[in-house]
Amino acid sequence: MDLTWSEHEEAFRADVRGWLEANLAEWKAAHGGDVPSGDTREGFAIHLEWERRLFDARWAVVSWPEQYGGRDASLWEWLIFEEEYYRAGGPQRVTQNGIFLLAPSLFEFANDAQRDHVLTRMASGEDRWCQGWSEPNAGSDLASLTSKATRVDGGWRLNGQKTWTTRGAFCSHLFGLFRTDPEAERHRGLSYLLVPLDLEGITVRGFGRLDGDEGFAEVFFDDAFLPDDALPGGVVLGEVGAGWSVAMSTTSSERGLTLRSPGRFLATARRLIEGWQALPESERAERGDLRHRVIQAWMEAEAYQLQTLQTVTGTVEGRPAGAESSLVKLWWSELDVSLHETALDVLGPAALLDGPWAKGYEFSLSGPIYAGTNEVQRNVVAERVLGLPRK
Amino acid sequence: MDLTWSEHEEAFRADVRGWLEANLAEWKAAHGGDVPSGDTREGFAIHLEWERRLFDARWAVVSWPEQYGGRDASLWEWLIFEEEYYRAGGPQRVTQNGIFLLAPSLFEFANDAQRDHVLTRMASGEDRWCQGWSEPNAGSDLASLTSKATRVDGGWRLNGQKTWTTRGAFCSHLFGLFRTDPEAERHRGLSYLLVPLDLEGITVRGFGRLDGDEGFAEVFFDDAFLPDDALPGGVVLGEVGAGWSVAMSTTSSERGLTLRSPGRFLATARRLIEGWQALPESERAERGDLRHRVIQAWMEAEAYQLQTLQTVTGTVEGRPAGAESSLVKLWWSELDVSLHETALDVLGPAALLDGPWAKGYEFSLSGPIYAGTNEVQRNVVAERVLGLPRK
Amino acid sequence: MRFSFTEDQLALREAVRDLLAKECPPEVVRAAWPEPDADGQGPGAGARSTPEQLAAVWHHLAEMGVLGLLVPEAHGGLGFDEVAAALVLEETGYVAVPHPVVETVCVAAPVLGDPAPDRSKVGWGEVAISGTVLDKSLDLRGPGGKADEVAFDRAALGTAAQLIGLSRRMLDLTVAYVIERKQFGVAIGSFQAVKHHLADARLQLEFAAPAVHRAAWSLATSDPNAARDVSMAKALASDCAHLVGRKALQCHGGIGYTVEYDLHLFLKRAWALEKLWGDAAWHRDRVGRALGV
Amino acid sequence: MRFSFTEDQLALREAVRDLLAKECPPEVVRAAWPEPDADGQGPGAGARSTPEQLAAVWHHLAEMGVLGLLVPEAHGGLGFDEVAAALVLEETGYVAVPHPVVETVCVAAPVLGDPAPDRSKVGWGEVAISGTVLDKSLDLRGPGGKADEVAFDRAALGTAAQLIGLSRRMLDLTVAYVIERKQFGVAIGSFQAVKHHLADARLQLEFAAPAVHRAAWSLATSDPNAARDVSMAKALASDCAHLVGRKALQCHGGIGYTVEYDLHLFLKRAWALEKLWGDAAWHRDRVGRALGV
Repeated sequence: MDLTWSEHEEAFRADVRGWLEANLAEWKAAHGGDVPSGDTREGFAIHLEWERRLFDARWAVVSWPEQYGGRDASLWEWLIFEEEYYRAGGPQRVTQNGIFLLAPSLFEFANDAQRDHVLTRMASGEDRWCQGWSEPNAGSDLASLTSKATRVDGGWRLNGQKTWTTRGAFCSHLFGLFRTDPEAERHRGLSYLLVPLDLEGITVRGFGRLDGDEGFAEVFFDDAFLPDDALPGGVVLGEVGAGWSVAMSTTSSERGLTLRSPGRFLATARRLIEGWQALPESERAERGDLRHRVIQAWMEAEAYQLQTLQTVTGTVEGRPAGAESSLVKLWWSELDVSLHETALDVLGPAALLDGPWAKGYEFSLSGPIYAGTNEVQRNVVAERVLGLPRK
Repeated sequence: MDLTWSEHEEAFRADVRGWLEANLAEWKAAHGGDVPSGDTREGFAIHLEWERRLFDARWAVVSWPEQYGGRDASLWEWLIFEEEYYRAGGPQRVTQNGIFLLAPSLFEFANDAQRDHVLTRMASGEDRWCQGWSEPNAGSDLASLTSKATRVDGGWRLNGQKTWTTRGAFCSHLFGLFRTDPEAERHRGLSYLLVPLDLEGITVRGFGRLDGDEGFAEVFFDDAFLPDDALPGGVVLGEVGAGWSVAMSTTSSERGLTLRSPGRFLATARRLIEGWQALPESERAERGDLRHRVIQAWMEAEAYQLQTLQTVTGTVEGRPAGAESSLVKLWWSELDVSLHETALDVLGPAALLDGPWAKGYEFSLSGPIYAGTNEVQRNVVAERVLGLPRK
Repeated sequence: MRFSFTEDQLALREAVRDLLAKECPPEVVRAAWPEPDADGQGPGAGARSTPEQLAAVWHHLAEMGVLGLLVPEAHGGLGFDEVAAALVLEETGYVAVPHPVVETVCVAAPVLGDPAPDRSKVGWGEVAISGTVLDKSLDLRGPGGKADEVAFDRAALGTAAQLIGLSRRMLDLTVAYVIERKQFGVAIGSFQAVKHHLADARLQLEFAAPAVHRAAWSLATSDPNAARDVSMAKALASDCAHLVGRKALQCHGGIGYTVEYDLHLFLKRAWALEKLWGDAAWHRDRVGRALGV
Repeated sequence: MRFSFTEDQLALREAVRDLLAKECPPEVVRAAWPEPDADGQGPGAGARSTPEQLAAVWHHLAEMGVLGLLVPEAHGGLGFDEVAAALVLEETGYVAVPHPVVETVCVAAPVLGDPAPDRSKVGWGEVAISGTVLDKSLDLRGPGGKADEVAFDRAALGTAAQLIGLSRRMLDLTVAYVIERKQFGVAIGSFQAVKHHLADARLQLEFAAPAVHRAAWSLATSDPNAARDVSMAKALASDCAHLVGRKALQCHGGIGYTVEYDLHLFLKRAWALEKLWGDAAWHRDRVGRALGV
């Protein structure tokens, strides 16, 4: 066991920190200090500028190969990057659905032409990818989706509707599952397609989220023609009909580390502690119940960090985690809610009406719902980790 | 709305309190002050003396008709009695399974001869009744029980095994369900039988509970012959084959008020508060989290009292509660655990090793299990109170 | 001992319930939110009624006398007590009336309608017409405000009653949704996890509501424990609404997370009321002081 | 960065695990409880081994060198560090070794085996043979005891490790039971409520265990945050064991509530260890002080 970072890793950390110090304040200042949420039309554009700045300095996708704009960083370095990024107060990553959800599938299943075309443009923000999983009648039950892609001469004819596509109204491309074999049921007969959103017959309608931002979109496919050569290397990722297994490799990264690194929660916990410390002494003395909740929230964020270090050690040494990723999703999503609930109780009624904690709270409540509800995750833990009977 | 007690009720309260003051200390003193648990052989006998004392003063079964040793007390008076009884620190009622579980069914289903014979002897402790519901393979799933009663000339032939019969090793009679129609399945073909335990072929084996007391028994029926005239009025309660509905009327009272009146929890909450107040000032200042738990536990006990008053008003005015009794069982059983957990945290490690709170804690943990597990109760609430689909 | 309501109280509640069912559907609540932006976005997006319909709710309540419900008949009110007020305010919570009902019914009207000469310079009826005016003229919000203690307790009680109503509404919405919504080929309400979430919600409601009704009685009879009882009611009702809201959102899944669906109208109101006039911890602390804990 | 164990540490754990699986089944744990009374009743009732088998566990651990695991090789110990100790103590927790292992391994042996002349009057090996003697000769239990801070932290760490082992055992027992036990015609482990109880238990274990391992590393390397890290470990491990115990008992139903079944042997040990060497609240408070909260 060695819980210290190497000199090389410390140097990497210093680089990240230095760059963020030099650039973050500047970018914020350039936009009047108070940047709107990246889930609004206006804020999305400003955040894309930030993504471009990250990309130009090769901080956008540190763990990717250099040829696609990355640094070939190790998992350890990626964790360090995340920790520094959120500690410095770095903004949300509006490109994350492409980077964290589509890219792992591209690395695993794409042909060279697809990789060469898509990855760099995604990392730079030139193309903006949103995900097309859910449909109005297929949320937790993803296998029941009905959007169709019918094979026609030179391409596919798309019909159906996707929903809950995060930031879909601001994106240029969609990746998602379509039923290519109408005879096959549930997990079979699905294909993973890469779809430019500017095709004729595709309508994107943004709609409001609990926190008021236009963070979601519905995407309607009305006999839209998707040509095979809409993208170099073709529009099907993996084999036709093998969409489910391609997608599952993606949702498994979604649940795991990449979507919510421990650095985010450590930063939030640190801000919670600062909020507590800012209370007048007299008030702190009266709220002993709250003090214990603040400490507990910090410990849970720290425990997430430690469990991650243990898991990453296993991955590096060739012991990959399986269904345990469901435990990770349960932990961070419930931790995020309790960090924000505690903060709102610390800050009192005024904080509820406005400000980052209120917004963060509303967003945190989506954690136990998306990427597989926590009810589904608990089933997975019981059945696949503990071995209880499926029924 | 009128949340005050009438003069008549206040007088009743004064009577109860006066009698308890005059008798309780005396009975305790007569047994060296420290009476062993009524769930041990020795303690059971001492508690029976107390029951006899209650009976002689007509306090054993206040809500029963006078002819069986009661006072025809109203539901309100019964609540007052319970409140005073537990406030004064009255001991556990070792006859309660008969009084609270069998008696309501007797009042509803028995013939006069059965009532005349059984009720008074039960109230005085002359006969001690235990319940024979559960079997090794029929706990939450009561309808799956297999103990048989076969009709023979002049009586029934009993075979099978009951278990979890509280204080069964010290009792003289058992009431319970037996399968009288071997062809019928599940809820059908069961009969509710009244069984003296001294019959040939019946073996009672006491066994230990988590808290170390011999509180449970297994009862084995090995071709035991139960004559029709073993009790005046016969040994079948209600119709042959109608045992399920007779039993259900009993388990519904088990879940509801009679088993755990609010007075018990109010008394426990008051003792918890005294425990907190006895801590040194400096320690109280450090344990603000615990202070809030103490207050919360008191509020929940008080809320139980208030919900009871509202329910009893409804009952008195002819609006009986239905499946809501499951909510009551959930509330008191989880409240009881949290009262005791909080007390153990207040009192520190020493309290855990011995003393009434440790014993009470162990007992409280059976609350969410017996009389229908809380998982089953939550199903009942969802399906019968909220109307969710059974499946 | 009789822990239930009089015919008069129940009749008043029925009348208010019928009125609000008709006049205050979710579209009216949404009309109190900011208008959507040019792209049709923002928290007020979705089906919304006109500003006139929004204003009408207030006028109907004023006409029915509900706003002066606690003012003695001799001074132009209905002369009901806090028990009736709690029943009525629960109904206003159920539909999330987007007007300062508690501030008016519990605080301003009784204070202004009080016959003591120095307080009755303004007729309560005049003020009750416009909640906005009232809200600015009196700084009564939150513990430590300037209202006298009874007014504060009445407001905390009224807020607790609204939280009970909001909890009932969120639970009703959710029950209807989980019966309707199918996943994996069955109604999601048939999953045990969903059942247990909603049973937990119902459980908290079952035991918080009587505490609110008792606090109303304690205030109405000037019981020496009234402040303690109000605090217990507000603490339990706040925690109840918080839990019910969490369960409701979780059982809805994604749709509950959108502004076009109605749930958020009730959820956000509950979040605000949870903390107003003292949050659960503040009131628990006050109960503790009353108990010597 | 490498958050896992050396071959040596894992080999030691395997050896201890194998030994205890063989020498310390539940019957041996029960043998440490008081004898049943004349009616065969009492908490020690059930299948129990002889006093000799009970004593043998201690001697085997002593022979293997486990009791002197933290003592330098130069002084007759195995010369391992706290990381190895945490792994081994987790195993002793898993089988609920009914001897004062933590007190010996973490406190007495290192103190007595320390080369400083004033402390080494007694050889640690001599003391380690009898836990009872040790227990009485040193008053080290609980916060505020007389041990120096490192000894206290080592004991808290060792207790946390045992609680992790106990949690694993209670979870394993329960998983096996709910797969076996049938009600309503199916294994009760197929009910979603049972699944979610046990998923919750597994969740707490997943995140408490690394905190214990990290605290061991911090002590082994005399990290300036060692005291904070130990407190975090003990707080999380105590709460974990408490929750796992509750879930285990609930999922067992009635049988878990009897002394003849094994669950209570682990449950009661967990209850005791939860509170020893500082309970969760005490340690959370210490973490808070370290954080300036």
